[in-house]
Amino acid sequence: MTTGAYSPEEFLIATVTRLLPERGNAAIGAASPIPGAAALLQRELTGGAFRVSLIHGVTNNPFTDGGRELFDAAGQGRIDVFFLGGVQIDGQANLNLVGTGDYPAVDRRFPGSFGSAYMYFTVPRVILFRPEHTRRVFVEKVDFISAPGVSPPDVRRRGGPHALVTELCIMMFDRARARFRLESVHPGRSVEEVRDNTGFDFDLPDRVPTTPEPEPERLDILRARIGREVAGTYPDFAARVLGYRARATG
Amino acid sequence: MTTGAYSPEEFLIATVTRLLPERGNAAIGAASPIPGAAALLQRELTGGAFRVSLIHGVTNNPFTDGGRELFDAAGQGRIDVFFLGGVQIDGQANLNLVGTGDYPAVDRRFPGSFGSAYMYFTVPRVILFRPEHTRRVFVEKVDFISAPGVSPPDVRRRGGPHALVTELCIMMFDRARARFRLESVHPGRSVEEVRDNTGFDFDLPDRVPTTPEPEPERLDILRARIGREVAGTYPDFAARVLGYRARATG
Amino acid sequence: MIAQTDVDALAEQVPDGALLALPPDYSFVPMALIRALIRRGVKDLHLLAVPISGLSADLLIGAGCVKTMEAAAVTLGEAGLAPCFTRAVQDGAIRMKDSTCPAIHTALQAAEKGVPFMPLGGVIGSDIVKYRDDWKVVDDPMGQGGGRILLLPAITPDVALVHAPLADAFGNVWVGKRHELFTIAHAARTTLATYEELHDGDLTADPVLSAGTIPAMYIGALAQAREGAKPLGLAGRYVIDMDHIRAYAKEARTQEGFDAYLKREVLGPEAEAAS
Amino acid sequence: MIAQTDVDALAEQVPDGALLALPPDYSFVPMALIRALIRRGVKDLHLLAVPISGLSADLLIGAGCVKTMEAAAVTLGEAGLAPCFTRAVQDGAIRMKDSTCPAIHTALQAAEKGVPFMPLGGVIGSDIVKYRDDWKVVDDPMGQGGGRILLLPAITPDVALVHAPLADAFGNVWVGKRHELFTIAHAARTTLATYEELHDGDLTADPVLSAGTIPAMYIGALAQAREGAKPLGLAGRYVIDMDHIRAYAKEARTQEGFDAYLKREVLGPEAEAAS
Repeated sequence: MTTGAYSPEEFLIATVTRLLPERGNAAIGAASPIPGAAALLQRELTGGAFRVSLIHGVTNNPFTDGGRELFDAAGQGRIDVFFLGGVQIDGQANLNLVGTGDYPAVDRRFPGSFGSAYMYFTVPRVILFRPEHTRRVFVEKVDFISAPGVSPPDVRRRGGPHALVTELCIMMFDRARARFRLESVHPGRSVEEVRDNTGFDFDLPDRVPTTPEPEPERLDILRARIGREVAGTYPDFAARVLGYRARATG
Repeated sequence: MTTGAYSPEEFLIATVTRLLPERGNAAIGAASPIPGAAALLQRELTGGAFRVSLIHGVTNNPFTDGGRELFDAAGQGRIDVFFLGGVQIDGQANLNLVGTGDYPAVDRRFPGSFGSAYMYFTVPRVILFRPEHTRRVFVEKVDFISAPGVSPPDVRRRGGPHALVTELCIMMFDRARARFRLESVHPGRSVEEVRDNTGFDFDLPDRVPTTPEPEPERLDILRARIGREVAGTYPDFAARVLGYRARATG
Repeated sequence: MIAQTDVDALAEQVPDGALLALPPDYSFVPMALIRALIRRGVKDLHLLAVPISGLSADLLIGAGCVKTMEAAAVTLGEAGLAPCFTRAVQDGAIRMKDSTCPAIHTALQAAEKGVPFMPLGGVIGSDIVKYRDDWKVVDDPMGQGGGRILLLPAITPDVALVHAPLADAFGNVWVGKRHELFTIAHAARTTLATYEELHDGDLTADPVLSAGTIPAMYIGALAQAREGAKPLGLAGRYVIDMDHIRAYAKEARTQEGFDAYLKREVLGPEAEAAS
Repeated sequence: MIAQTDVDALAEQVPDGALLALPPDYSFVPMALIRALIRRGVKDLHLLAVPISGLSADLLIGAGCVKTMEAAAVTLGEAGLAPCFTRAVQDGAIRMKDSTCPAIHTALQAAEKGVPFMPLGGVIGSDIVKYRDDWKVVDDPMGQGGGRILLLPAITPDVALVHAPLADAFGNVWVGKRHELFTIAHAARTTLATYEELHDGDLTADPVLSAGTIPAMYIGALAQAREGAKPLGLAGRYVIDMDHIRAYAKEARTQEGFDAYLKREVLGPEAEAAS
């Protein structure tokens, strides 16, 4: 299931990689194989200057001080990049990971807020990754704010939303204005398609570029080297998307 | 240098042991070999119901979470017995471990307060151990309060001074009245000697008993089994007082 | 020395109504003990996930043992939503106290230090705070103009549960780098532990193993339970049985399906005979 | 990967005026690095003992490198008072910020969590509080009538120093159960480490050693220094040289004696030749 010479997942990995800095520390949660692969690819591309921790990973997991160490490290300012998603995301970049309907008597309950309410405040570059681009996800106003997109000045905050990557487009978030701006539309997608499927208002430049296709050399590195790195943490993903099959380990 | 069939140190060890409960956890600091030996003897006498941690010990040191674990455990209410001393101790059981003279320009500087300002609040039974019984030590009012003997009701406090053991006597501390009471005078010592060498006022019962001499069976256990236990932490003491010589370890 | 017992006797030591702390699914969950708790018919538990939970909480909830649940999330991970948790919250059968990962770690650290509260950055503006009347947002109490900050009350679990690769005859328990289990054990009034293998010697005296050892001071009772984390994994010993978890996620989508799973996998033939 | 260098180059990375955190004498003190710091002529240091110190602080004070000292105690233990520390405080040559052990641990934990302060029980009524205008006693900020409580501002050392038994090529550092070194490394802006032996492999990936490993994320630079804690001990490797410490305690009772010790033991013949 490839579009041209790459799969949709490979396209998203390459797209996310371009949003990452040349150095610093990224932390990746358990359920984020595409961001995880993107971060590991960036590590390869930067010769290790960009460092990656898979926080529940069997490999590439440097944490040794229990579950709080990631959050402590973020509080210390040592985590530069983190990824979040949401059941709902609204135009102020508020995230809902808890449920839809009136809380606490929600109609549909989801797992919960995880560390979002904290990481969103402490990590300078949070990338929102939510492939499903529909009005069910991108709403005018979330039903429950797990983590707010912006904060008043009397709340200490060094971190927050940087960009949003979906199956249709990239949006950048302007914290001062508390609004998204459409940055680029993926190949074969249109601005109208983005508008029709987004429940919130966003800034639209006069000319919206097309998101670049994956660079062939990046695809080569991705396919040759990243499967092995993610297999310990995301075995299904490594096999299905990156064609990597690890031997069984005990 | 023995008085009768036991040394002064053995007498003090046996005396301190009688002030210990039948069960619970004792923690012993680095510079406290007599209390350490007393606690280890009590462990033997109670068949292990009374537990002992030598906090800087090579052996008998169960702590695995760094320097804060002792204090955290005390805060949790898991430490039942602790020993403190002082450069000066006054009649309200205030302890000075910092120096004499006007702080901060002290005349004589001592190492510092260590954890006294915390352990005194959190450990129910703190035993003050200060062999030198002189007016230089036992003063009307300490020059610097490292740790206060009593606290007002709006300060949470579960712990505090229980008893004072010196080369002359045992005093018990009454927290409600914030005063010491002479409990017993050691064999060969007198109430007058205690009064002459104490710079603070204390309660004096009509009849002051003599501190019992060490029970022979306790001396046997002490000599037979405790030297080995303390040797890792107090090698000089184990050799000098308890006649135990460990082989050199690397 | 600490009494060694069996898993069912250990389960007897968890009183009804206890505030029970559970490790996350990736960190040494005593599943055999969880199953024993369900067999013993424990009731009205207040569960605390540290800071998230999955199969263990879902089984206890599905079996009707739980009154309230505090967690940053409850999920079966790659296998999807935790079915009994999701159903119970949607039906109002349990009360959910939503939290966020570092808030749970912090509240346990407060209990570990014996202080009544501890501050945490961030979180303000999250609706989590709105629904937690035990949490408090205050102006910088240091008076430094540092802005508002969240204060979290200490959480002192009545009982913490853990499954460890190793334990010794003195009651020490080795959990390696899973340091959140140290925090849980320090914070809880007592910790009940199952373990795979008995270590010959004193774990706290071993120069290497001591770094990953919870001392006996915190452990209330111990029982050996080989493969005691299954179907979850135990790092370095066995991996999670994802087929089992996926099948569970599917079967437990209805209460009837869950009941069938419970009868087959938890209550077992001997339990049936006894009932 | 982290640059491997030598001890003197490591000492260059400690700027004058730095807030420098030192482990206690029983916990992996990088004495070779301390001596290199003195040779480099570091100035105006603010020392933080975690939570007490001995020989390392005393040498730096005696050599005139120190402006302020924060500690719960400074002592040579069984060898008696720390002579340079005692003299410097009595003469007013350094400013002493008296503290108490758990206050230092707590202030570092606040920095570790990135919060501006942390509460601590007890201590109120101690004269320590009276002389610490950075500390604050407040009424229970939770509004629960819990009484007064002490709040301590976070301490973020500029540099932490540690000597470890093992390090690896990735910059990970193994310190076993000396968990205060984790806290120091987390709290400090950067940590400079010396080590005895290079471990072949990734310490964070080792199922047993990882429990005692500080990850490279916290380590600024590394240098091998065999017997780098001597004359202090390194648990499991070599014991403290008490004869050396006792002789030092005696010799350094006068500044002249200390200067002779410094010339002989620290500055060394090659340093003399260079000066």
